[in-house]
Amino acid sequence: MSDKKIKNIFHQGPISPSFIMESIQKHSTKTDIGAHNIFLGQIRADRKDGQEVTAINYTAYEDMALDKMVEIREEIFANYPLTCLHVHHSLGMIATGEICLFVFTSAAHRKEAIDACETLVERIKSELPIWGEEIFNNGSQTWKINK
Amino acid sequence: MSDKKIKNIFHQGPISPSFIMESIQKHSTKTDIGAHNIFLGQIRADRKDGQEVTAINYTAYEDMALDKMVEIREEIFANYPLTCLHVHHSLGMIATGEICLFVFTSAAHRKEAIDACETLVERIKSELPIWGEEIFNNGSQTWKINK
Amino acid sequence: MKIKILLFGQLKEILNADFIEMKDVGDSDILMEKLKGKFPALTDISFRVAVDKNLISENIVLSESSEIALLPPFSGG
Amino acid sequence: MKIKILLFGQLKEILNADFIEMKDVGDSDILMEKLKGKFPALTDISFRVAVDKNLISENIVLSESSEIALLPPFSGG
Repeated sequence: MSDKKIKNIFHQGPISPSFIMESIQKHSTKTDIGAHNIFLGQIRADRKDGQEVTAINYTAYEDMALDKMVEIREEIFANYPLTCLHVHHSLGMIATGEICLFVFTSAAHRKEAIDACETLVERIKSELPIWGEEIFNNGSQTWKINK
Repeated sequence: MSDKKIKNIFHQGPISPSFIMESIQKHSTKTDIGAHNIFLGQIRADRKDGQEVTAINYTAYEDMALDKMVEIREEIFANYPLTCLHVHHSLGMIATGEICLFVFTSAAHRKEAIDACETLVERIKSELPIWGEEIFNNGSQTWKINK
Repeated sequence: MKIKILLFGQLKEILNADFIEMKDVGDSDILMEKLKGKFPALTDISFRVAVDKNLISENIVLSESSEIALLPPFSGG
Repeated sequence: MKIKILLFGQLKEILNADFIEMKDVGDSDILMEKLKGKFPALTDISFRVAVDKNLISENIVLSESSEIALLPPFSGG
């Protein structure tokens, strides 16, 4: 199931609900699928020192991230019997309430889809060279740190 | 966050990708959300004795299922700091490739959304009085049993 | 006293009805005994009993206003 | 020998550049020493070094064709 060609995971701007809809729709022909799991990251209006986050500006070391993603994809397919998996991450300015991460796993049975998706999300957050800069309503900025 | 009014979780027919899209879209105004997790059940073209499943016909003891769902919803909100949760289950004939279950959890942080969604899916499968009858391409039928 | 018993899933098929009625069933143990006497097919299938939309795990007194249902193993989702 | 070093995230801001160039850095230990000498701000920030798109965990020989990058803690997703 794994393929070695490098898929671009990066999207300029937010990931739209209609893009997600189309992605779900495309799977209706794959009738060996019984379960999908989808994780979505949404920009949260965090407050710090009386200021509120209005957007996150994402940048990445794209070449390295795509190489790493090939490795992660292969390891996930080796560890979980998935039908397919898809990862999309935003670049650029993403406003609060918009979606910046879309991780989608599909399998015959629920446990594999759910576990693979959770593992993928953790690995994306800890291993891909992507940086988010939080933009506050007074114009100040801080570099986000993943927990 | 929990509310005691009984929400109908049942949909006649399959759950459409556009319904899922609209549900995601509605959450863009809730800027305290940082993570969504979505589980989708899709009808699988299982093979048994040389025959292939073409649809599952779902029926339910609806009154009891909705009562039970109120209880499950309250317990999930008590155990996980969620912003919201939504459950939709199909009734009637759902063809292979179509979606019959849509479980949607949202929280400030990913772990809560992911864990709550998995717990919800397990409880829906084991505790709600819903029955699926698999329809095969030769017209034969068998009652599905959840693993 | 006549009691109405709702049927679901495979039980509808087996008994070829949406519900059945039974007389003189004062509690759920008596109900089960009479059901299996009247419908031997029920001895071969696994099911649980709900009274007023709750699964019962021990004997319970029944009245004409009780909502009784026979539930085969669930298979939603 | 002159080596190009890509900068990302907060390091672009701190050094006010997308990349820097360093001379006479035969291996990654020498690179780190020279970097921190030239840019004292780098001693205050946590970052890792990637060579040819792999994070390094020990000293590694560098050449002019090496793709070197300084990576602050990741915060994607």
